Amino acid sequence: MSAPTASPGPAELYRGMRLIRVFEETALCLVKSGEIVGGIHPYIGQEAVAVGVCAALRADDQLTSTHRGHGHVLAKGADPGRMLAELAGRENGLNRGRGGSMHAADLSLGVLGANGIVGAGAPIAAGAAWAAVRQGLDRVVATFFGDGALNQGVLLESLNLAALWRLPVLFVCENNGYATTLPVEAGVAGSVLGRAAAFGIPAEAVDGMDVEAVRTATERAVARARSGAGPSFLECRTYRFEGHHTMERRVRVNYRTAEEVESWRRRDPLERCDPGAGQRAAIDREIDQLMAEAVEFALSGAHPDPAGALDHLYADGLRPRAGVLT
Amino acid sequence: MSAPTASPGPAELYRGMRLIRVFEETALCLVKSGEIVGGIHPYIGQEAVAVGVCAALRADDQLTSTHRGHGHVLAKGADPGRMLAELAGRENGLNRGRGGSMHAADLSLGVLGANGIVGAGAPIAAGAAWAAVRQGLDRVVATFFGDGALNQGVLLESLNLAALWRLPVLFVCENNGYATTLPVEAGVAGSVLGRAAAFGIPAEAVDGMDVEAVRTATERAVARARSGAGPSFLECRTYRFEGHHTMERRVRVNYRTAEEVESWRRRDPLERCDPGAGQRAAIDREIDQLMAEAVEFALSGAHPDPAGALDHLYADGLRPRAGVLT
Amino acid sequence: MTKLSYAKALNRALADELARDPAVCVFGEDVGAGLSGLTPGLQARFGAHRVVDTPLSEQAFTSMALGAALAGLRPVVEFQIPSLLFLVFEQIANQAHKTSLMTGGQSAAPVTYVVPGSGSRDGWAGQHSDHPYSLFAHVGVKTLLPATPADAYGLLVSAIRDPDPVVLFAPAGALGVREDVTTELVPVPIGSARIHRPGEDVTVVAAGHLVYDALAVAEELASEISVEVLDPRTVYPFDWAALSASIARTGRLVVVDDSNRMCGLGAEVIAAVVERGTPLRTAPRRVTRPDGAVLPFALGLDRALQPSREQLRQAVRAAM
Amino acid sequence: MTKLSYAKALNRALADELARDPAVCVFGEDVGAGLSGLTPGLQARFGAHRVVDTPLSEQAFTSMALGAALAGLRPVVEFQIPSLLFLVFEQIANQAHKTSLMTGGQSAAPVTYVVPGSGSRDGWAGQHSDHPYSLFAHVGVKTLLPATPADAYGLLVSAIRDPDPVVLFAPAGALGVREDVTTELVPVPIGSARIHRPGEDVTVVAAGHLVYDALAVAEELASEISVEVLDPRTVYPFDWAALSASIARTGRLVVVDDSNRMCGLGAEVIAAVVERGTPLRTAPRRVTRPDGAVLPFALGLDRALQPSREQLRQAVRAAM
Ligand SMILES: Cc1ncc(C[n+]2csc(CCOP(=O)(O)OP(=O)(O)O)c2C)c(N)n1
Ligand SMILES: Cc1ncc(C[n+]2csc(CCOP(=O)(O)OP(=O)(O)O)c2C)c(N)n1
Ligand SMILES: [Mg+2]
Ligand SMILES: [Mg+2]
Repeated sequence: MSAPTASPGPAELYRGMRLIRVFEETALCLVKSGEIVGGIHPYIGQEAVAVGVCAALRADDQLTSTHRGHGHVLAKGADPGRMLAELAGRENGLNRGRGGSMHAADLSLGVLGANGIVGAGAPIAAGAAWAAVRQGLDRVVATFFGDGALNQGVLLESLNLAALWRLPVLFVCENNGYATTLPVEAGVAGSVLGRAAAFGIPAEAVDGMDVEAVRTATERAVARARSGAGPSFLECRTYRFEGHHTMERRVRVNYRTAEEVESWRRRDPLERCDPGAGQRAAIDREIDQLMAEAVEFALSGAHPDPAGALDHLYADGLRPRAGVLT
Repeated sequence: MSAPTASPGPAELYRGMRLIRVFEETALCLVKSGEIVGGIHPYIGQEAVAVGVCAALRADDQLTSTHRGHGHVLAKGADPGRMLAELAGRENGLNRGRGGSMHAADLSLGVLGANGIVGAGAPIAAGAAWAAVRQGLDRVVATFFGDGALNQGVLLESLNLAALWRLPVLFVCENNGYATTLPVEAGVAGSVLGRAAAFGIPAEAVDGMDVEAVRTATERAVARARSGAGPSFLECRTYRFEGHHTMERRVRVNYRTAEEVESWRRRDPLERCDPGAGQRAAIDREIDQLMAEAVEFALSGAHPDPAGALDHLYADGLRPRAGVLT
Repeated sequence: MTKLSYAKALNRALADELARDPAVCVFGEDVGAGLSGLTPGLQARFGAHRVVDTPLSEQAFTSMALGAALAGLRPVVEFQIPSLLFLVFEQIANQAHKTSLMTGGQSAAPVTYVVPGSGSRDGWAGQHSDHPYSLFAHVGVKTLLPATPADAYGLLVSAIRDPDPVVLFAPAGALGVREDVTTELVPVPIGSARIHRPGEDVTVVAAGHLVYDALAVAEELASEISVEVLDPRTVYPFDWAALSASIARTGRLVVVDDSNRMCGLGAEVIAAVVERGTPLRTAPRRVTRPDGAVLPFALGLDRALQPSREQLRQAVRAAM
Repeated sequence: MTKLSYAKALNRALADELARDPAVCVFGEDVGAGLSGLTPGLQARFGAHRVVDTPLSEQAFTSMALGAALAGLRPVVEFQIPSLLFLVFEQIANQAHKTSLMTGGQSAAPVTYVVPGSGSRDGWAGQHSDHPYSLFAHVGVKTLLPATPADAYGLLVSAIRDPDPVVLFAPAGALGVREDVTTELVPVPIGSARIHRPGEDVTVVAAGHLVYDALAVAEELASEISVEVLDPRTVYPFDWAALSASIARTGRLVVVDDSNRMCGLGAEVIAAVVERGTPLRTAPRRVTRPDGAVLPFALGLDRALQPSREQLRQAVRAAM
């Protein structure tokens, strides 16, 4: 079992958020330029959640992520170059270009996978946590999901099983106020916290724009899980500064007012985090450099050979029949 | 809209329970004799729930039922002869012998159907309730389900939607302590009531062995639903006196102690209901007579002609290809 | 002359039915905003009580549609992703589909399920690129796969009016197609195929967006081979009579099918023809996705697993 | 000489694997009590932490099994009813099946899903009588359908050891079969067929409980027609080589298949043979459930929709 990591200081927290921010801005450019096909669900605005949560995790802890998952994967330590290469569909991507934005995974870091189906990661996390207990590990598994996922049956079932079996799961609800265009009040009857509490899971709301607050709350939850006391639930109140998906730039929607977006932008988690005297500019430069290298790495990666399109379909190497007689 | 029915008195309540009891005892005999193929999930012990709830419903109210559904269907007014014929797979059965024990329906009475899949009736009830509102009817839809169903995602999703949209649904949880062999405490984290309350649904526990108590609680819930105030949730604490399914008589299981069964049998809802001076014997005789006729009706029914095996597969009369070239 | 896009045709069909029949209503995510292209403008026109924005509770609202249908309404349920049909397979295949038979004909379940954007969409990767029409055909749910704007209109109208559950797949690869609509838009009967191009040498069965590939290949090969392009339009029930008639003319059969190969529509078309002993001049062929295909994200890989024109061309040549 | 029942063979396979490999564990409803016949005695022997009684949350525990598999375990998930696979279609087809490819081979998903009692069970009616193996074959999940106790043992062992998701259907019609087990019980490789009875005139492909019907018909017809009975054992991946070899001998093909006709295994077997241009002396035939079949409750109706010996006999005769 790995030793508990020393808790990261404000500079590291800022650095983590800055990396995600610049990564996402870079990805947005690459979507525009066509290097990333299909678009992304940008994480911009929610950086404090991923970074705060992962700062309280150990290297051998695990997580499951979502359609809006870049932040989680990076915060758990994924290489930005390989991550970007994945988004660009290159052979040197995390998933060899087979997964893309919604399926980025790095099993070596405990990132069990993002997911294209809302709510689907929660039971996978619960299962990994169940396995950890059986294996005698004191590992914790975090599962990220949005406010929209709270209405998925499988997630509710997972809350029940995790509570019943006292699994070391950390349920991280990123309440950004909307499921695509649906306001949370139009989706969630009762309250977010009350829903988790009903299963007997300690539930706490935290300012999702404050990385320290998220980290601290997570630490409590992690300690609880590691001690064998079972799951916890964090509602991180946050906001996405961008549209639901890059596609949204092309359609007219007006489910949020300009004022609302503006008021949340004023609470930018990066602005509110003080990395320490004089550090901000240095970190920003460092990240810019890092991302420049990441772009270079990603875009110089080879496009996968179409002959390998069925690689890994079966883990035992079974080669299925092609779509035509061969 | 039909006029509110006069509230049935104790004799009628007793009569309703007695009908179910004798119906189920008869069905058990017919399972043994092979007239009913495949067995049943007996409702014996839970009669006060079906009868108490249905006593508070109007003729034009609707319900969805479960695998353990005979009581609900009878309490809503189904003809015991046609119901028994259905169980015996006869053409004169409620569903022309196409449904059987787990799928008995009588749309003319608002019985939208029993269901072989646990939890599956709840969203159907919610949908019917939604339709009623849109159609300007003040109809209420009750949905029965067991404690086990509380862990089905789709039921939890349905609680949310019903609450969110204030649907006139009455969620009737028949907590009989077990989902097959699983004790409710091993299945439900938190509490039954707390789970419903979390969605903002008023939830109340009621003695499910006391038909008057069930009826009274239901009347409150129905009044609320009819007034447009939305769904309610009743936890009826009850017990099944028989095994989960008649099959259980053939396998060795010991998830319940003899003492436990005995202690609940002492709370027999039929014993605890006083139909009024001297009425009991008269009603019992009447029911025996009724059931004798029902058996006669059922067993004299024709077995469906195999040539009609695909009847009603499509409501537009489409005749699918047979399983062999014709 | 009006140019009507496929997406707009669906939108118009739904609008017309909402206007015609007060029992029609719509459930789905972001249908108010009309994000998937099926519903723009409809909530504003018909109200949020008939065009209902739902939370992410696909299982519950799919079965709510069934409950509403039992109560006399005609709900249309929209899914943003084809694989969401996996999530509600229970609700469609085990509940709605079985209602009529199991109740002995007491109830019907007139629910229409629509996926605007089925099959691969560039860059949407493994969980957003399924084309599971053969699954629904297998269980026996009426399954529509229109190729053209006029057929999209006509089949959606028929689906909504049909007393049974119907799944309509609107392939992503066809959503942008535009068509001159000179004649009036009319309902298209469920279960009737259409010959897009008559030919004498070989029948190519193609549905959905693959119709365009079949037509392109037919055109390319026109000087050597006379290709008939038959579009079933309805995957289930299939128009076997039209297929027999076509093969009686051509004596050769190629199917192009965006399903996985194993137990897909392509297999059925071939089996249904040969089991009758229909004389064929050459072995029938199919062009499909591979067995068990999961579409990888990278575009070149994704394309490699979809039926291609090149494959179809070769199959047609091989069938000669 | 020991008589081993099919159900007991499954139970023994699971016990042996639990004993052999500490990573093996079991999730399911009432598995402690062993109600479905797969798990009797196992919880007492291996503990409630390895043989886990679950609440009725099929979706969650099916994906929990995936999560546990990603973490190194080898879960077996039991379902009491075949149609519960509809309820978890998302979790199997869209999550477990896609994991390996979508992660670029970083992860495997060694989960085994078992339905002890698939297909029709007398009197269990419409929602408990499905036999959806063709659905899983279509999406590409490894799909096993053993007919005999020894194969049930051997295939369940192989499924558990396999690095991919595998669905095993144990047909209700075979659960009671007993077999003399004289030789040692061994793993049976996934994807290898078995000839139960050699013959010269016609190949009958039959899987699961239908193997017994095929053998009975073969025996009945023995004086007129020499029937070879080929049991694929694995529906997907299918042993095409064994089928080709058989047909090379017999030149005739009949498939009996408990799927619905449309896009079922029967269609695939026929299509796969004829698309190769394999010379057949007569048209291939299939005996299946009807299109879109829902099994009605009354026994006579239920039986009328299942492939019968009489139908098979006629099909074999017609193929001569
Ligand atoms: C089960 C499911 N339903 C619908 C979708 C389509 N979809 C993708 S993201 C999304 C909204 C999710 O909202 P939320 O969970 O709040 O996450 P957020 O996008 O706000 O981060 C929807 C409807 C999906 N991917 N999965
Ligand atoms: C979704 C689903 N899972 C499993 C089953 C098999 N099954 C039938 S009844 C039952 C137990 C149901 O328990 P509960 O809801 O408490 O109802 P009760 O039988 O006690 O009336 C189970 C597991 C099923 N029919 N549906
Ligand atoms: Mg959100
Ligand atoms: Mg119960």
